[in-house]
Amino acid sequence: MLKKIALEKFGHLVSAIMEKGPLYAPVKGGKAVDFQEIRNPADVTLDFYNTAMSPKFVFFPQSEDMIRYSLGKEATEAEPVSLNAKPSVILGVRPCDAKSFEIMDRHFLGAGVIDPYWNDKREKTTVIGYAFDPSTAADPADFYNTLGISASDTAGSDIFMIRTDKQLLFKGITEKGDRLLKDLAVLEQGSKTEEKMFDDMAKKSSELKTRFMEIKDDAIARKFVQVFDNKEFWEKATAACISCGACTFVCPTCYCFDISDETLFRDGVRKRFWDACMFTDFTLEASGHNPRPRIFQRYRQKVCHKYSYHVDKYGCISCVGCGRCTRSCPVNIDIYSIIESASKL
Amino acid sequence: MSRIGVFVCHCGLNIAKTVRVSELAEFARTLPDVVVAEDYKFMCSTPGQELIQEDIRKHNLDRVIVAACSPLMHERTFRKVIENAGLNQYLLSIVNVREQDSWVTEDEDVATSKAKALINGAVYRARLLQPLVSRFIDVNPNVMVVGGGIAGIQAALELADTGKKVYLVERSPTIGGHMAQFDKTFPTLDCSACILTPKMDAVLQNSNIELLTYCEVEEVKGFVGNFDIKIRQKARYVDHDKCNACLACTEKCPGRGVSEWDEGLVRRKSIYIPFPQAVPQKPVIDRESCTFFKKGKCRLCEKVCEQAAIDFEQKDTFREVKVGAVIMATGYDLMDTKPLVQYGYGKFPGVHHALELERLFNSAGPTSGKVVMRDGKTEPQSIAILHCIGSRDKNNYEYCSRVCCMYSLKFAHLLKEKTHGDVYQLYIDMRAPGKGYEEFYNRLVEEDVKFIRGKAARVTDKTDNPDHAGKLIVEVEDTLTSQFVTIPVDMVVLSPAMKPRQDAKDMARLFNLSTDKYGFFMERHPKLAPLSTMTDGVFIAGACQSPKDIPDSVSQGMGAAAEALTIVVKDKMELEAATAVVNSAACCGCQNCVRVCPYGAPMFNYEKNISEINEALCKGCGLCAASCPASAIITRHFTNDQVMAEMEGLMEI
Amino acid sequence: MTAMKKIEENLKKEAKRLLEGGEVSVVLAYGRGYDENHPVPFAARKAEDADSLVFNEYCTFNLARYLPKYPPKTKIAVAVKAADSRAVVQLIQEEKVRREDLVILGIPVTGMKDQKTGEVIDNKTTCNMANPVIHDILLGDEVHGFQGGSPYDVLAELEAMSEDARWDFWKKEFEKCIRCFACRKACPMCYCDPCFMDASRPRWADKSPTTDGHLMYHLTRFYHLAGRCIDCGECSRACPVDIPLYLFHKKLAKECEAMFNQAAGMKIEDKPAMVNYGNQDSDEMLK
Amino acid sequence: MDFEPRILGIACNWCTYTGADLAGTTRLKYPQNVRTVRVMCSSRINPSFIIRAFQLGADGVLVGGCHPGDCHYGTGNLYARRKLAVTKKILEFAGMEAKRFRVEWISASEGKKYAEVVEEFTHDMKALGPQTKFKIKKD
Repeated sequence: MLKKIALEKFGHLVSAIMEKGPLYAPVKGGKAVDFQEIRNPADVTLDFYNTAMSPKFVFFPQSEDMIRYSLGKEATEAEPVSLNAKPSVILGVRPCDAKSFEIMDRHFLGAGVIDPYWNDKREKTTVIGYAFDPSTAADPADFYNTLGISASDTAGSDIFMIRTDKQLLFKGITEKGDRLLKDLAVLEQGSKTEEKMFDDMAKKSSELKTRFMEIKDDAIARKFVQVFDNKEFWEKATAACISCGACTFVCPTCYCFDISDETLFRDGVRKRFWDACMFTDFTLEASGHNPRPRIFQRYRQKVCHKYSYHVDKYGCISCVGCGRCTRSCPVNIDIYSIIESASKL
Repeated sequence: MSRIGVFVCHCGLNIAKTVRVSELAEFARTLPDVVVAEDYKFMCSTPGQELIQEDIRKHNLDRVIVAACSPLMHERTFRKVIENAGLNQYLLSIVNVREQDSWVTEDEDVATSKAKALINGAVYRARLLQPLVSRFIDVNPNVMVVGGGIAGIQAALELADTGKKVYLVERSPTIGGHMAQFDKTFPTLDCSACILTPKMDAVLQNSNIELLTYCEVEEVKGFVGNFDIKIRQKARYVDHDKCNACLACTEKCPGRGVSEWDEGLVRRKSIYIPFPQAVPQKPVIDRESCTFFKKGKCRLCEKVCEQAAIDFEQKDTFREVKVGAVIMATGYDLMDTKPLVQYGYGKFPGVHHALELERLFNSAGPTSGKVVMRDGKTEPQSIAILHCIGSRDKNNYEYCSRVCCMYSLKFAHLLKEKTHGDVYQLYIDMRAPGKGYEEFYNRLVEEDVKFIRGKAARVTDKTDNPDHAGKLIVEVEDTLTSQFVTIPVDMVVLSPAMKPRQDAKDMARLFNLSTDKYGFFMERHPKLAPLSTMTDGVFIAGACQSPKDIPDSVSQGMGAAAEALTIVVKDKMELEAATAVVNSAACCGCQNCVRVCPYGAPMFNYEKNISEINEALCKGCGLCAASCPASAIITRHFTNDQVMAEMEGLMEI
Repeated sequence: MTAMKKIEENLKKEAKRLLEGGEVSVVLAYGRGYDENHPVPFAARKAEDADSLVFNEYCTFNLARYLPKYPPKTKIAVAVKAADSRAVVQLIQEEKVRREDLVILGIPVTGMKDQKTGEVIDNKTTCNMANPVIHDILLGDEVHGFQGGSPYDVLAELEAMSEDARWDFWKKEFEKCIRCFACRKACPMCYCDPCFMDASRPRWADKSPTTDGHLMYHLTRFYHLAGRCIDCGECSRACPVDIPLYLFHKKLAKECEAMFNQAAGMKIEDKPAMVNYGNQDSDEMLK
Repeated sequence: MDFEPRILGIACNWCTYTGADLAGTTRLKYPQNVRTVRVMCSSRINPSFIIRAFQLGADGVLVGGCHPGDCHYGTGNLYARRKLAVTKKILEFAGMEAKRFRVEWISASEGKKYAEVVEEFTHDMKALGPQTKFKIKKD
């Protein structure tokens, strides 16, 4: 199914989606563009390369309440937070990020235990992917091609959106996507010409080149097992690392979280919230022992987890080459370069 | 989960009058972790203490909260109570619902609701209290007494008699203090020298007392049980080890200095002993007036000294003294009355202050005991004694100097005895609250002394009345007759305020004492610990605490000796366990603690790259903890989480 | 040859000389990143490493940040621009490094550029000094006549605001925080590890990223940097969500200078201001 | 009902806390809006305590210590003065009303001053109204 809308009517579409439920879309705030829940349709922008933060927070918020409790005289009363996500839409997701949702599904839904928090939101959300603009060169940090993703990849999207000079074209990818397209009366039916235009644009877009190297999931997974003990390599590669959590927090496929009870006066909440394997205290044990006290050990963990352990456990690399970790690194450490040099060892 | 007991004291009606104590206990029972809450008339009484102890056992309590008077009052008492019931003494929290609640509040609702918040804070804090182990340190058995007046002398003698070594530090060349200047003492009129000089001599003879005259305290380090005190021995220019006290030097000396002992009424030699009965009987050279020091030649004293004891090259020397306790008996200064221009002191030769008159009475004084005017021969025909000069005076010292009424009466009596003049007493109120004091007053009333109730307004030499020419005119409102009166007299005697020593603030700083707004040393508690100070191991006696007469100063000297003895009599003493400790896993090695600690307790371990705290030196102030960016320093009993929890409880309701 | 290129050449030359001669065991400078605009901090340990050193207008990192991690007595050469040199001075004051262990390679330079925006970094976000306050070797010609402007000019707008408006400003900024802690990790003066924020007793702020916790974290960190911040701007450049932390740091630097008569990292002989007191201190400062 | 501010007091054991006790022994009457935490020295006060107090909903924070130079520990309050001065600047620049944080040196003999300061500060806090900026909002 192909639908279309004139660019100048984009605001109407946004309003129409918002009538159906919460909409997450890119908003310019300060220097960066980021996904936000939209309050005012005019806030949405489609003029951006990619967002600073990944859209994973829509399904996996940075902080999420699990249990609310209050300390009583005799016993503590506790109530699990009920799951009642509203049907939502996330619009403007770049192909690499859309792909990340599929990868995250393997962890949150496919590991034998279904994570109810992720599942609740994921099920009820329609993802509208958005092809990279073929007239803008790929950011030098990006390397999604390496992970087999093209700039107009529809994997992970329910609907895929392409912008032309005058209009926006929407193609239904999944049933969920088609349903939404049907429901949005503000959209017009696309003609054959437009279908061709969509395909042309998609093709043009897919010719956008990011950094690329040939990697195979299994081979790279084995490679990192081999490289694991090469301390000199890791120390050198991560010498500049300052051990902040920027790379993991912007990453669309990092899913580590911590759980903590936070009480004020007599009321409290048990929450889960993002954690980062780059933090010193990530593996700190109650005894005071820390199995990964050194920065290179933590960085190695991050890379090996994504490129080796995740392949072993879930059958795919847990990275989409979106380039955010490299872009947001305060000291310009580049995971692509590390993988490249590791694979040459 | 803690098991907390809350005990609310009525303190008779002191608390119960404004705080609804049973409501407070009821409230406490609703709080999580509180297993028992009770109120009782006097928690500090034996039955009150037993109530707490019984509940500890019955309810298996592991934390105790007592809502009562200030922790500064009874924290120690209740610590003992719970310790005797088997609980660590630091598992106690005191809630101050008296001094900082019931006594300062009129409204019952307000007082009760504040008390609830305070208790809630204490419960939050109590949950996090940790048992602490007290530290014991060796105690130095020696004592230092600072000040060689009658209070200090008495304290030194008492302590020396128990066999303890005493360092008696005196700033001037002799001990004796102000009492040595007096001729007679009220109300018995016995001779001051006769009762004081034997004591001075006893000090000299006592082998347990090391007399350090012409010395000053320079620096104080350490703490109760182990003070390290640096003493400056001011240069005497006379080697006292060689001097045989022949005093030939003082006869030959051509120099003339101001006699401190005679209140400047006469001059003394530049090499001198302050007065004939001075202890020690060995001279010092007053550099200011010495001809050699001024002009570069003379050295007469050196020539006559057979012992070759004169040493013009002598320098100030320093020594360190270790003691376990200190008694401060630094006395008082008489207020300088010159700034009170209305009384004309310093302008009219006929105006004297009290200590000058004392010297005139004294047979060893400048006039050999004759009361004469400053010309040295004229006997005054009329004398007015003006009370409360500078004391009981909002512009100067608000307090009553306590001894002036009595010595003014003594003056009147002696003046009657020694002159033929009329004597006037100008007083605001006659204060005679001591044994034999009122009787002494009654006796004086019958001695033809003229009492005028009123504070003198002015002393002047201006008069329209030719009969009064050449006289000093004292103007006063007689408040009994409401008449303005002018009294022509030859001599005016001012009874000025007794004030703290000029350098009392410096001394307070050295020994870490609090002072009141005038500069008198503060006692730990006005009733229950009048001789102790906020600094453990430092005690106070005599007029350095507030104006006092001789009997009170002597009693305090004795009392302070007993207090000091309670410390130095033991080999070891218990110290507060609330010290700081470094969590080595969190220390970032910034050394802020090392930089700020006033006691040098934290040390940097360069091998481990972390700080470590020597607990023996730590006083538990917590400065290091607040300076530690990594919050790696734990100040026991006032830990970050304890303080924050208490804040949370206080702000909850 | 441009000034930058000359600095790069000198850097390579000096690094090689120092490493070859064994004067130092490491040279902290800049190396090639994944492209020209993204150099990386680089620790050269062998003479041949010196060839891969670079210097250009994007070499913004304050390398003093890496000094405290070396074991005591390691001989280190460190390349520093003006603000970076102040960080070195401050670290020497705080005894985190010893002067005698350092060879300070001073870089006099202006016109450094922000990697994200390409804009010239000026007195808005840094102290904007041109010449290092301390050096052993200068890698370029001392800059003369450069008017960097007052580092505190940028504060005027916030200072003029009402308290309520200022609160609204900061509330909005702090709400952006994602607690990645890049600010503290990029900061040359934040060498605590663990940081107070990592403590579990007490938990100064919620471990989860609540706005209240952000407030506690940032305000406390500003306090910890008071009198120590040398205004290099690293925290703000490191922030992935662009919180203008430099504004708060600058404000406190300005106040501390006024109150304590001492700017951070200017003189080795100074004692860190917040663990000190002065005879001229008065209660005025509490007003 | 009139707004009754909740004020957190932090007082040093040796001077201000004792001074507050003295106000009690002399039966001075003053408003009861200040709830005091006793610490050994004003230098113990971690600036984060102040921030925390406001987060807990304190309408004002009153810190009391010995007069500079009279610290029981010699120099503690000289350091405290710098710490608290910077804390005040932080609060102000973050947008907290400057008046809500006050430091006073009150000696053990100044019971009257303690009562007066509490009276005045309570009055100021009443005029300012509830503190809502830092206060943690529970949903």
